[in-house]
Amino acid sequence: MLQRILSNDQPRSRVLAVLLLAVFVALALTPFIVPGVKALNVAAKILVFIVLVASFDLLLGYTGIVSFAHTMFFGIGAYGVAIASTRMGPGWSSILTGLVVALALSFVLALLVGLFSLRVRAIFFSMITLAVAAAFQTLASQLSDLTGGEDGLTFKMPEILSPSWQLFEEPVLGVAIDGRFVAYYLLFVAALVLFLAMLRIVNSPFGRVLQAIRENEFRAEAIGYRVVYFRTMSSILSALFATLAGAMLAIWLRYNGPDTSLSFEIMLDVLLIVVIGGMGTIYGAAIGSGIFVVAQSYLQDLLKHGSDAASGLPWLAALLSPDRWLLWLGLLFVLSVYYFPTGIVGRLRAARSAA
Amino acid sequence: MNENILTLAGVHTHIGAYHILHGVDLQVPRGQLTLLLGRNGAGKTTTLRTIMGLWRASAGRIEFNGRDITAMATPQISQLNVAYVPENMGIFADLTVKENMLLAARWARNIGQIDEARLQWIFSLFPAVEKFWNHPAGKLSGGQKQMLAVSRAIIEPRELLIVDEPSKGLAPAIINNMIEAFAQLKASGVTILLVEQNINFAKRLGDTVAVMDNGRIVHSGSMREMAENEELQHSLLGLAI
Amino acid sequence: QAKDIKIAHIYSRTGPLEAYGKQTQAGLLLGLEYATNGTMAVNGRKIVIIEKDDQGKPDLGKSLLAASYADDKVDLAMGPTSSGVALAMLPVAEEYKKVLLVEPAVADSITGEKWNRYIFRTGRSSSQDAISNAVTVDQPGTLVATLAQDYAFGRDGVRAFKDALKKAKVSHEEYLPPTTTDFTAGFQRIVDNLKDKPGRKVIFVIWAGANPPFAKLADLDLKKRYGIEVATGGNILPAMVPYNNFPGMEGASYYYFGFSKNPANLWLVTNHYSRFKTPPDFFTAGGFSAAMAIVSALKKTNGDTGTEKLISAMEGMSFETPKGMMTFRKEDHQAMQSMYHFRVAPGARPGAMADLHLVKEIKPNEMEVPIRNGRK
Amino acid sequence: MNFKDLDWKPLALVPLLALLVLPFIGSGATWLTLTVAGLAMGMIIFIIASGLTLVFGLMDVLNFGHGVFIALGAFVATSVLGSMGDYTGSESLLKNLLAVLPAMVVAMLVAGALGLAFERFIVRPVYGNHLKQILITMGGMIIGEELIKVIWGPLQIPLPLPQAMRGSIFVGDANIEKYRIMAVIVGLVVFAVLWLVLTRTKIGLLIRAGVQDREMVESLGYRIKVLFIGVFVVGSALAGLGGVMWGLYQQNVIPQMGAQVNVLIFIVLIIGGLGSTTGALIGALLVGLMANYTGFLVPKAALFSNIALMMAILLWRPQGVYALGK
Amino acid sequence: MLATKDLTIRFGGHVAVNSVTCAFQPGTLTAIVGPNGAGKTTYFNLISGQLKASAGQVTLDGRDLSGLSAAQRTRAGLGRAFQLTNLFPKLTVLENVRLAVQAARDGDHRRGFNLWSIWSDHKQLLERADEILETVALGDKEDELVANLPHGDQRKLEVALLMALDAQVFMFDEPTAGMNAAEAPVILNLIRKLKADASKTILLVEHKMDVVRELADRIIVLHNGTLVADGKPAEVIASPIVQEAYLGVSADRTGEREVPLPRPELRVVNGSGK
Ligand SMILES: Nc1ncnc2c1ncn2[C@@H]1O[C@H](COP(=O)(O)OP(=O)(O)OP(=O)(O)O)[C@@H](O)[C@H]1O
Ligand SMILES: Nc1ncnc2c1ncn2[C@@H]1O[C@H](COP(=O)(O)OP(=O)(O)OP(=O)(O)O)[C@@H](O)[C@H]1O
Ligand SMILES: [Mg+2]
Ligand SMILES: [Mg+2]
Repeated sequence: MLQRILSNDQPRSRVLAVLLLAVFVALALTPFIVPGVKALNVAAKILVFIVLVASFDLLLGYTGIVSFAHTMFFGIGAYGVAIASTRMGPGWSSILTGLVVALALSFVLALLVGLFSLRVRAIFFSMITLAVAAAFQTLASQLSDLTGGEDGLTFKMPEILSPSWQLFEEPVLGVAIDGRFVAYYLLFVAALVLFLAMLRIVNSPFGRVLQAIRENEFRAEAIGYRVVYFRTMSSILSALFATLAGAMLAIWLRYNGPDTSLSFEIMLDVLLIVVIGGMGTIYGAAIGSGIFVVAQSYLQDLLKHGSDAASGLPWLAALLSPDRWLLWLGLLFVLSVYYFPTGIVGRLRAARSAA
Repeated sequence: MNENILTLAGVHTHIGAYHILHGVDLQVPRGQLTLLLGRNGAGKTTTLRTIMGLWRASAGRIEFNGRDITAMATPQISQLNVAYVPENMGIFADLTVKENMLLAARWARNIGQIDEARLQWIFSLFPAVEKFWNHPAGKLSGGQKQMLAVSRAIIEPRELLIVDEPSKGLAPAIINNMIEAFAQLKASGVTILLVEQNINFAKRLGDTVAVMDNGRIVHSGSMREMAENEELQHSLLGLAI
Repeated sequence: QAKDIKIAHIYSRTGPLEAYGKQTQAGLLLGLEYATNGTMAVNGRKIVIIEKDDQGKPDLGKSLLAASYADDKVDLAMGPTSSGVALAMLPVAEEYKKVLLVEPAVADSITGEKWNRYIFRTGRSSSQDAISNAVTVDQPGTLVATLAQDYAFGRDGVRAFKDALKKAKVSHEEYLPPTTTDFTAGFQRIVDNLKDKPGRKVIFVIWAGANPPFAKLADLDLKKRYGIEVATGGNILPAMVPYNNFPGMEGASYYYFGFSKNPANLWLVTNHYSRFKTPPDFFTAGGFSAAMAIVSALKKTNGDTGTEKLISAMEGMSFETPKGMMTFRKEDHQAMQSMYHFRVAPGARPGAMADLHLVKEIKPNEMEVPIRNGRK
Repeated sequence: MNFKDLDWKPLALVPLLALLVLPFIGSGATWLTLTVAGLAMGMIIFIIASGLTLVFGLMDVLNFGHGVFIALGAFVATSVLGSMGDYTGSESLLKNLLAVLPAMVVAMLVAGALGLAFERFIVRPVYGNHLKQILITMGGMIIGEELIKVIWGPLQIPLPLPQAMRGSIFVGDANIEKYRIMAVIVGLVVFAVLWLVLTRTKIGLLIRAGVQDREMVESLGYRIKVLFIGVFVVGSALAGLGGVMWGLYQQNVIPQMGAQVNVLIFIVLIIGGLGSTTGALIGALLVGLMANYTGFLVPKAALFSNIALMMAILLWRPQGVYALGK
Repeated sequence: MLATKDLTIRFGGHVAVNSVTCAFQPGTLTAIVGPNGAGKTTYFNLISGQLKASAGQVTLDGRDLSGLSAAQRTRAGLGRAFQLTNLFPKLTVLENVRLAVQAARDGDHRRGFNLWSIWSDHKQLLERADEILETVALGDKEDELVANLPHGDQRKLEVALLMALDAQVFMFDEPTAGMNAAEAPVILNLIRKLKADASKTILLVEHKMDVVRELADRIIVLHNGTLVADGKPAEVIASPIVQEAYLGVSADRTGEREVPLPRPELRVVNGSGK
């Protein structure tokens, strides 16, 4: 049964299995085990990132396409919900409408981008997507009547997802069963279902062909697979999943703006998580997102302790200053390439096969 | 001077976690053509790459002209006057044939500085090299690439020539030319270490033979001895030559 | 021992506006020190500042504010640096029913259509900026061409500026991409529009960010060639260095350390010099003012931090700042304040620090700042 | 190369574009101003992109950290020029140059030295792997930018042009900034040197070969490692030079300035075709002109002019205007 | 029946395959020989669709394949192995073959839409892949990464992929190049077995004349892109053009090769040579 749910793609490493289970349990119980708004926000962000990163892994890890336009689809999903909720007022029908329109738009754009990718060589394609993503972000801030421009959109969700909604007057197990609580579990279920769906896709014959194309496009074509078709399908699928992740983000934040869902920074975070987690494993998305988002969210706090402790050494304190958190993030980029060339998942699996 | 230009003593090579060479002992006599034989996967290519410093020997010692080159970097080894034709030919596909040749001529800054006579000699051996002089090397046919790979190795005089399966994909006429080329080179004092599967080719050229299996040299001796002893052939190579 | 008064200050410690945010924080601390006479306490309750870094990201600002109210249990919050972050934060104050003192985000809509009753602002609004700037060029017979960045901030600024002009006429609006580095085309369009027209001709520049067009404008020598002048608003000191290319240029500014002579400002300038070796800047003054507003309000409530108490204390409250007296207008909680009409010193040297002379202090009652939150 | 082989079409693009827009602009003086400014801007862009033609174009290293060297060059220039107030403030061009030239040299040295460390610790482990290059150089970029903030502070720093380089030359109604003339001269020098080195020596060939098959180049006896370090250092130094030019052009510098031009210079290289200096020059000139023309004719479109240009060029030649090999 | 009509391709001015008209019957093995660069591989590329012909047609059982892509031609029944090894290097040996088996299936399988029945089918695919690997004597290397295989084994795998495609036409491009004389028979035996199946058309490019002599039912000779000879092996091999241009045994051969290595003794640069 479990095997079926996991699409026959077992973790293949005991440590990995334990880690995955830990991420799963932690996310499932966050509202009960870690109190506070911040923790819940971090957990929700992890859920969104799991879906987003896994969708990117489909493209990068399995198909070997390096695209920087992935946040574009993420943004489309977020804007879809945001714009619909702003224009039509809060409600499930707005969310649904926004989602459908966003999915349709993503589909068309992914198709176009996917087709263009066949004309130019891979590295050029990456650079083009970089430019396209930048252009799309500019466009989003230019169309301020629709998107709220740089300032973005703040909007409301259906009653049951709003903080003001309360099921019981009294907290249950010390947790208030309010709109945030409901929204969190909505996200949790969505993330779980989408994650398993992607796991299924990559383990299907379709996914295997993607891997083949990644390895040797020419030969894949020669044994009878139409590379155009598979590439485009993979672009579209990954775009659609990213769009869904965007919608999850908007539902959770009740806010969206160009910085929040379209920025290059998010794209980099996603890239980094894929690599830290392990490319072409999908599981890497879960582990990587968990570790990275937690690290990123608490890095400044951690540095504060560090720089306080190092206050005797001014230069060290300056480097450890929370204001220089990016420095340490940058270092993380570098070190992850050094020490996790195959990602955490790859590492753990290799450790097992060597043992 | 030492009579073996190249000696390997107890060379072990690991590739990642795999232990490929298990103590190779090999002597390459100066001025002769030494043939390295063995089945697929025996470790011939790995031996050549280890000599060239492309894999590091994890144990053992490699000497060239009496000098320890075990830990030397590839360019240094090459600069000791060694030429190498790798198994995969190592053609620079984006460069033209001419540019490929120019790079192989280490001391020439432009084509004009390459020894004209030597170039003509190569053209006569491998007409395709001349014919496709200004074409991107990646567009050559399989056999033409092989010719280019060998041409690069002989564009300048070298003391030791290490060649990994040069005859694969070549038409019989060209193989004849190549045999002749190696013969001429040998006559000029060049030492050649050759891995070859084409037994006819091998038979016509070899002075000494070493046979590898499972990362070890299991036999070495003169070509004549091998050619005369059918039993030996069967036991080592699984066939008669 | 009374409970501490906890105040969250959420601002850009890092990110593109890092430099601004740090000024605010420095000003806030100085201001608290000044307003409490160095005790850092009101009515025996110690004031504790909890700093948070929004990195200039609206979503992050939003969750930091929520966490401050809910997890850190702060009594009120202050910030942020960027308008986008501020707009995302506004509903959170309403959800948690706690005061948010906005400083220095400028967007009109913060005290306009996006406003709610928990929002106060000590910082100036875009309108206040625009109106005071309009005063400096608004003469009959003057033709104005505006030059602004092509995004919400630029377009809003131009709109407010145009609304505020009574006598002068706008003959051309030029919007350039926010990241423009080559201004040739934009200048050319403006010059083509203005050069053959009669009367006084002014290019009014609204430009935020790192690459202002002043040096390039100066290279064109427009005054000599076509009699075209340049005018613009104030900015932080390093950003005003290029103003020196235009000795005699006029405009209006939110703050310049030499302009006001009240005790608060004198204290601020002196102490800032002695501690940081530089004069206080734009956002330092802002942070300082916010601190004084907070302390005044707490004094009024006798240290009671109940939200409703604070709101009723602050509505209509007047308080001292380095810029003189400010008053939170009842309707939209915007602090009414003076602005300064300045002129670049005639002998200003390119490359040196900005050297501004005060032409006139524009008092709050000389500016008709519209109320835009529909609460008349 | 004989004339028949010369691929002249890309060379014609620049004048073609300029002539094409003339009727739309109408006024000759305006057209002249826009065109000269655009070409000069193209030259400045070429200078900042020139380092990347080596690092990305030839060595195939997708160096997202290239911008850091540009920013570093500019910041070094603020320090050097800041200490030479006498020279920069002088009305004499010679004295100004005596300040700017050392600034350029020091900026190139510092950027080159950083390039050496960058090659060793950031780039070397990832030759041949674009994805990892993106990640690790991005990390390098972030670190570099933060270190600049640690050293020079997060504030913008003014970098005023020396006195004699300010202002414009007026030709009738058209105007040409003096600084742009200087940029053209520097740009031409950089171009000439690069072009000569890459076409008259084996270095260009060796790098290209090394990218395709590093082992083979080593087997031929070349110390590719040293060569790659050298080229990377030169590329970084050129970026430092570009930073000085760019900083002086903007007259102020911020730590993010490198990141801001990153996409632009990648676009220039893609238009030009990887590895071709001439291509990069054409790409830079086209970008410079296009920005001015669209900025004048349809300002809204200026935001997207680079991308549109790149797409159009790639539809015409998917490898860029001049592609080496492939 | 596979046939080409006036098949031509030009690269710039160079005509690599020049108006080749030829038909290949099921149940026969046709060897294609010719000097290096004669156009043999290019001819294969034109048939299998890797290259688009400048002129002429390829037909299979009367159906014109000219407009089809390489993938479509493979599905129409043209199987092709490559001269230069061309595999999926980072996948295992087994996975390589399994992909080919999967490609040979119809419908959803090939398009990969089958998300739900992956286990039972997977097993079938794997079993078939296993079988094929046994026939090329790679059964014991199933789990190795292809990148780590020695050259000879990669050649075997190349052939295994072709077998897995279950095609109607088999095109082998020097299948035994670089293979040990003791191991080559594995491949040759496979080809022999295929030959026994009268419904298969086999094309073989090979430079080893002993192999050609033994296996071929018919030989065609390409020279400078042109079909210059076609017939029974013995006749063709004996023909002057093959003897001269290909085997290089003509009388005037020595005349052509007059340039000896120029004064070799003087030219060996010593040591690190400067
Ligand atoms: N990069 C590598 N990683 C792991 N194992 C390798 C690698 N390269 C070669 N091997 C293994 O090393 C062994 C020897 O290979 P090598 O290429 O030296 O054989 P060979 O004698 O040259 O064979 P062939 O005649 O087929 O070329 C083989 O078993 C091969 O699987
Ligand atoms: N894409 C291409 N562009 C230009 N020329 C090409 C291209 N492909 C092949 N050629 C040329 O066409 C000719 C035929 O090449 P082909 O590979 O068909 O030869 P071949 O008969 O298979 O030779 P070999 O026996 O060496 O494999 C060669 O001269 C080659 O240089
Ligand atoms: Mg080998
Ligand atoms: Mg061939």
